[in-house]
Amino acid sequence: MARVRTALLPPVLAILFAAGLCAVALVISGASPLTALGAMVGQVGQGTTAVDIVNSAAVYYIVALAAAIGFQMKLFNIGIEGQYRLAACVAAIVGGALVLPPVVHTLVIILTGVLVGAVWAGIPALLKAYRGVSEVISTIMLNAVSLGLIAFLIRPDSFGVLQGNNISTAPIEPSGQFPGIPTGAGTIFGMVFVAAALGLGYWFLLNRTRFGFELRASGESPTAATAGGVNAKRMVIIALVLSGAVAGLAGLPEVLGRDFAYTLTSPQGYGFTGLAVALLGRNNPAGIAFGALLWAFLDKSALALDNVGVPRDIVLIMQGSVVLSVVVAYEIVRRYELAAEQRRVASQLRGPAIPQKEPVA
Amino acid sequence: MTEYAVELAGITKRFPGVVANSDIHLAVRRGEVHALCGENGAGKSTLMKILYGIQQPDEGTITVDGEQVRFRSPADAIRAGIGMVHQHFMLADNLTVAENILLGAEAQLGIGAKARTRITELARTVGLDVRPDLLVERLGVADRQRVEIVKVLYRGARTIILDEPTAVLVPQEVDDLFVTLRGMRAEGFTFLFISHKLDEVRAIADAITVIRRGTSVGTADPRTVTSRKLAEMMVGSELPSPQTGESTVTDREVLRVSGLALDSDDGGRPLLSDVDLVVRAGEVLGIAGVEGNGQTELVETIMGMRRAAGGTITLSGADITRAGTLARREAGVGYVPEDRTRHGLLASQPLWANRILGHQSRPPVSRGGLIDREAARRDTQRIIEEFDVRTPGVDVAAAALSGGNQQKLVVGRELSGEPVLLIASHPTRGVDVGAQAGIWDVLRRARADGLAVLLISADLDELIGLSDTIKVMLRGRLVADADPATVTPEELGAAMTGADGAAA
Amino acid sequence: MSTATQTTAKSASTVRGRFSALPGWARSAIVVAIGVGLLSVTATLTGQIQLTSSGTTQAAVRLLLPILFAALGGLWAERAGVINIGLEGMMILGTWGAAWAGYQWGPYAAVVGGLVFGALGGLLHAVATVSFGVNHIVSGVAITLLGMGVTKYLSTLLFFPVSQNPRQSPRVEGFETFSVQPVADGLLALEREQRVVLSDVSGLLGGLLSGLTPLVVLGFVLVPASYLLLWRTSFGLRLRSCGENPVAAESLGVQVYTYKYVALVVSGALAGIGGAALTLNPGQLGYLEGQTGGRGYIGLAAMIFGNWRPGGLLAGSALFGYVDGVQLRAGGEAVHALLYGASILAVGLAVLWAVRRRWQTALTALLAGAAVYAVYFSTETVPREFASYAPQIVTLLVLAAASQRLRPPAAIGLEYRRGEGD
Amino acid sequence: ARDTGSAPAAGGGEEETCARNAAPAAAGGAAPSAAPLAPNADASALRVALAYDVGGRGDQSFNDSAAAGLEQAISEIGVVRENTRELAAANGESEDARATRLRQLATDGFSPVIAVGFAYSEALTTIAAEFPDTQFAIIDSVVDLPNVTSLTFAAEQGSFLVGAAAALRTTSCQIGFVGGVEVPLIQAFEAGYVAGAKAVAPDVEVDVDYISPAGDFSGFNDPARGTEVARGQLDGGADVVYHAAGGSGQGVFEAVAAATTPDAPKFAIGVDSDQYNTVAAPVNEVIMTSMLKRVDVAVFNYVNAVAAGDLAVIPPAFDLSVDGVGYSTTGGGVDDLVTDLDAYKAAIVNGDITVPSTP
Ligand SMILES: Nc1ncnc2c1ncn2[C@@H]1O[C@H](COP(=O)(O)OP(=O)(O)OP(=O)(O)O)[C@@H](O)[C@H]1O
Ligand SMILES: Nc1ncnc2c1ncn2[C@@H]1O[C@H](COP(=O)(O)OP(=O)(O)OP(=O)(O)O)[C@@H](O)[C@H]1O
Ligand SMILES: [Mg+2]
Ligand SMILES: [Mg+2]
Repeated sequence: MARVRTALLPPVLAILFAAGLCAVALVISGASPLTALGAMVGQVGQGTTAVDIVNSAAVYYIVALAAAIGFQMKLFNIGIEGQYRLAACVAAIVGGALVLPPVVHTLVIILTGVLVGAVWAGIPALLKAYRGVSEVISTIMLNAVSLGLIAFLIRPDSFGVLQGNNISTAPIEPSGQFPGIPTGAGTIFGMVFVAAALGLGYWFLLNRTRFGFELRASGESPTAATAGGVNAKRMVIIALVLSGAVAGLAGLPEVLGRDFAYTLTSPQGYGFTGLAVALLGRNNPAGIAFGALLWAFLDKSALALDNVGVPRDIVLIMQGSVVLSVVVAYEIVRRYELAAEQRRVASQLRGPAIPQKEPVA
Repeated sequence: MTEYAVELAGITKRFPGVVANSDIHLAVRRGEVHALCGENGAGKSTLMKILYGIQQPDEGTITVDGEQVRFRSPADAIRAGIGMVHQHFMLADNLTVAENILLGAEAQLGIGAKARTRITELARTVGLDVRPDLLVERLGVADRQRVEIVKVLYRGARTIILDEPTAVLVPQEVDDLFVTLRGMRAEGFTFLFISHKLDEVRAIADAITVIRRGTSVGTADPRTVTSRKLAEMMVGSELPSPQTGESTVTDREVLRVSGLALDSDDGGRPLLSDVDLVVRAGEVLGIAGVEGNGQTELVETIMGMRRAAGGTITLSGADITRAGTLARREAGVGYVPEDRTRHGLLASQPLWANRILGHQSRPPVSRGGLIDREAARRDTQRIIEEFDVRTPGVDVAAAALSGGNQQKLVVGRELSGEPVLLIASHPTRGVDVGAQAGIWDVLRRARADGLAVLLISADLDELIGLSDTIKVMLRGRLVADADPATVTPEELGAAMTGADGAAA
Repeated sequence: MSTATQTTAKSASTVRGRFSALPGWARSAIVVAIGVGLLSVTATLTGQIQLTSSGTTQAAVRLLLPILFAALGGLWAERAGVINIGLEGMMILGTWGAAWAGYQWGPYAAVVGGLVFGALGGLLHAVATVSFGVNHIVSGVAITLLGMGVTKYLSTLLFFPVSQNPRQSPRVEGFETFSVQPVADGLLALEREQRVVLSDVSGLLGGLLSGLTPLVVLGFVLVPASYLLLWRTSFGLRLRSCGENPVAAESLGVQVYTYKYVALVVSGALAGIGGAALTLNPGQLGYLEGQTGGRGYIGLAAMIFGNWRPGGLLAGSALFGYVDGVQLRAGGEAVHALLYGASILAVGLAVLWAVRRRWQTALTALLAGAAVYAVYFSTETVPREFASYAPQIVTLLVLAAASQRLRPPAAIGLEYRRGEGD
Repeated sequence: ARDTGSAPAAGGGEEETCARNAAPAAAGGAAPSAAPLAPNADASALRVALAYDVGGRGDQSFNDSAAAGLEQAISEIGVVRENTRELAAANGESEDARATRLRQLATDGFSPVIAVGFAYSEALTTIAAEFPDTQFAIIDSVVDLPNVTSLTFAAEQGSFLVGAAAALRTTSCQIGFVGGVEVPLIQAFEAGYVAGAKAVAPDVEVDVDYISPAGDFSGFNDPARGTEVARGQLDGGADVVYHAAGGSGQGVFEAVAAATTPDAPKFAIGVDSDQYNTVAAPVNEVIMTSMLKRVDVAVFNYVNAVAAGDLAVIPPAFDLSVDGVGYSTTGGGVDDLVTDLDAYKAAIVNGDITVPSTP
């Protein structure tokens, strides 16, 4: 019970705080926060917005899981952006070039994405493990390089196809597409379920397997993990590569469920969203799911703000302040809990002052 | 002028769950060395931190030179002429000696040539002989200690707190330090001196205050009091001592290290060279050495945390030189690291998760790559009962346990899974007397059951008391053997510094 | 428990000898001289005159300026022990503040405006990381998000009525440029004479001495100034001690929180000036949404590249700005010529290491040089897609080759709380 | 001391004269002036919506041009301002956001809905099928559905004319082209420009540079880098620079303005709208002309055609013949070239010259 409270209280407080902040900003700019809120909530019922939220949340969920795998080891995979885009591009090229029986075709495309993401993340992984290059820098640089690589691959004289004024990869035949679930208002990507399964897999991996234990141990204390027989270099490489592999999936829901090709106008910026959502969800699969939905809701229903004349940018402020206030709230609660735990331990062992050599950091 | 340099009256300090100091009284005369004795966690350091302004007392008063003061920060204490050499060095490795000394005291002489001259002067009085622009990371322990003292002197402190300054020093270095202290006492400096080594206390102190469980229980006269009497005042009961009893050494070799060498990271002097040793079942092999002479590296190389540059390590006949740490653990090596918070525990994880660390590939806590949480919980419960770990349960975070209980948990874990070899590095460091006795007891029992133990300890009494054989380590080599039945701590100390000519 | 001292650094520099016995400025001078020589030779042999033209130098200066300010901002924060990945956000705030102040009161006000807005971002980072112990990266990411949101919001609110464009400010007035005369003209005249090597050297140097603005001067002055302030004053000593061992610093009466706050506010202010540098860029002269384009991150990278030192981060930003300038001005062919220069450099390093009897390293360098030369020889140009990202690729390669000698402040990124040391 | 001017052209040698072809002898001497596509209708009943691309109204580029078309419809054919709505895209947004935007407009009863920019083509294909009774239009792309009108432009033709103007104006026989992002849309500008320049002066050297490669849209939004590209071309000897770089174009103008001196003037060519009018003085003095892509003409005519109920008047591409593209004369920068340019225009219109749309 207390655990649920400490898990839920901070995000609720933080969202309220962030919403309050935005309300103030809105009032200053002369708009009514209530109108804005009403428009955003009302938007969910409009057209395919509800389905879009679910679909986008699935994408955000995947990128955030990728980020969270890194975070478990205190690795900051800023390169998710480049990894998912390159992976989606190459997977689309492979998918468009191949003719295979239905399920196999889809699987090959997905595996290609996973592989490309993993390989692209392997570069910073190796640089970190063997050359000590901070993954923050190398992934920032590689994000740029991946743009160039994509541009090169998608050139009409490489693998690109001119589509009017757009360039895209060759379209993927229906055999390679991932069937979705049509609803009255839009089609839910089939890969939404892949994302959910990934979440379960992530949870299982982290909490139930030896690998997950080693990953968390390395993140918590690299020195203790090493003494406990965890190979630090190997963990760095595996964690980053795994993160890249998951990131490699992030572009595919849209490629396999809607666009059936990778184009110049394929979306960008999920990498940064992934970091933010993972932070919001505190690397916990359920928390990330919640964060992804919140983020997707804010993104998608922001479209309604234009209709009521409220600056859409208020949503960015909301997102930024939510991330910050969530962690501050958790920090405050954590400090409180730690002190409470110390008190509890001490009072259960009543008697003389408990010798406690190490002050608890 | 009053007779007391410092008077603490009725000091009380509470931490969450702990009353570290309660109604402590302490009066220090000017120009004396005043020793503070008490077991681990008695509250000595806390009291000193209060005097130095790092922490604020909940109750009580501080009087310096007859004037009541309130220290809000160390800066206030420094201004009142109080300096402190901390139990753990407070040095920034990546700053130079001069920078470390000048930090916070730049206002006095600036940070230029004048300041340097003054540093060199002070360095001479404490026997520090290094260039002021050398990085501190290049200094040995004794020199670091001297830098700490110069730091205090530079600030013009007249009352100097020395919190366990001798813990990391060998007897010869302790003697050097005492020479310096006596000289300074003659010049009118006042010292507050903390040590667990009661002989030292009796040798240097003019007065002793004993603290037990957070309160001052009385004072003693070092000229008349015996170590045993002091210990009894501290503990409130009789002092246990490390004794092995009859030999259980067998002739079955468990660990053999031959020709082991380890290069340093920066291409300097090798960290280990030509190390040969054998540990047999039922034997405790003690390694003596001044900190920084390669014991840590030796242990970490045997554990596979560092890669040997040469030589072989065999465990029960199998060559494990190339094996990883986990493989070595699986082959039956237990490891009690010297720094449990850094190498032994996952502070924010529950106890049962800590039980898994190092055993993540073995039953009962793990099967086929999967973690068995229930089994881990059960086995943690077993350790708690068997090793008397005082905790409300297996689900609390490791950080919530006291140091001694943390250490017992680590020892219990490392003795799980039927190890054949236990590497114990300073197993009782920072552990209070009661827990200390418990750990000694555990080691003795395991040895009787045929466990081979490689013991590293800075506590020479512990080393002599527990070991069947002692080897002395100096500059990365094993330079001498000693028989624990006959050797004295002084002789051992001499060998450890190379003063006996062993390190030719 | 002092977590700070536990991070022992192992990467003490191994390359010693006469070179490292020289004072710092002399070493930098030698490195710069080698670089200039190398480029001059490359330009002469490949005929790519843009590699050493004064125009390229000036482009490099303009391109490196925002990065340099951001990197200096990173230096201040990280020397005080706080990772600052929020530089990008602070820079964004700076661009907006500079434009807002600039279009009302001119370029000097723009600098101040950028400074103030950036500093606000730094202050927020300080509140989050120092007072609330929030993970430094989390706070940085959040500040970047906030920076984007707040500037967009404010632009809609304040710029739109004037510029009719919610994404852009009205044009602001830039600084006049000036040159160091008569040296600059002399060098430029020499450059025009097209003499082998000589003209190249004078082109590179002449470019540095002309087309200056107060902001360029400020940037270059802040490098030695930061060095003097951080390494030669007691203030700097205290600030750095917070990044090396805050517990020790506190025990000596250093107000660690205060210093971290100061460092972060300065850090934000510098990043904000970096934003102002973009706003006042001669090609821009105003705020444009998204104009930072990740330069804050590049600045952070340049700072790490430069081993958390002012001279080093200048070198990192200069490398980035120079390669960017070259590729923007002269495209793939010039980048291709740089490959030639790289192979000469590799061979030179191989010889150097061979002299020092570091055979393995020498061989690696030689092989790398041969590989690069093979690529140079077998291709005509670098495709535009890759030439565009040459700065990033070069930075990555240099880091991969040299990063093991980097030495971050020991207590960086660690949470520190007052009175909890031991 | 102040800089006296720009760095000297590293190209060196004094102006070699550029051999120039004579302008084609046009049939009527002057270009046919396009008549309005259709007489003004009454559009007061229409609810018109515009879905802009990234940047939206105020981008001083083609979004603004589209807005101008709407303004014209409001003032000339009675569209009621309250019955219009304008929405803009965000950077890097996903397909579904674009679809939602269009759906919103269609659901709220707007018809026609005009999608500004090729990025909308996929989304529009979906939405137009969902709302068969709504009229849609898309700019810069072709969507083959009965209720969608494709408004495309022969940007290469307009670019041909400004290329010719550049070749006529240059004294160094070297001109430049700065593209924002190397996408097909912009490559058409390049192709026309180069062809126009070569038609005038076969020996003219054209520097072609792009700020960023395809997929990295930062090239449209980075004046700081745009200015360096232009400076590189100017320092290399070019004296006329044409940009098709969106927001980065500002950097090109600034570079040209900084390089120009009374005795060695340099010129810039704007794009999409008449940038002499939109760029702040004094920088706009260097803009000799702008290639006009009359999105406003297309939008206005389209709205007018919808009001009249006759979409057949909309040409397959807005080209020179309907004044859908062209060049501007504001500022008088090409007054002396108008005759020649009009001759080329006539030759293109009557098919004597075909302009390539890919480089
Ligand atoms: N795939 C998933 N999607 C959503 N929620 C999940 C998923 N897997 C697990 N969860 C939920 O996540 C939460 C965390 O699981 P659990 O309580 O086992 O974690 P734990 O081992 O205590 O680890 P931690 O301390 O990190 O929370 C639970 O509420 C669980 O129901
Ligand atoms: N910052 C703190 N927060 C919580 N508890 C603390 C803190 N500092 C000290 N304590 C607790 O106060 C008690 C006294 O600690 P102190 O460090 O003063 O002991 P000590 O006598 O110096 O022991 P040792 O001989 O091991 O150095 C211990 O139980 C310790 O755990
Ligand atoms: Mg103590
Ligand atoms: Mg060029």
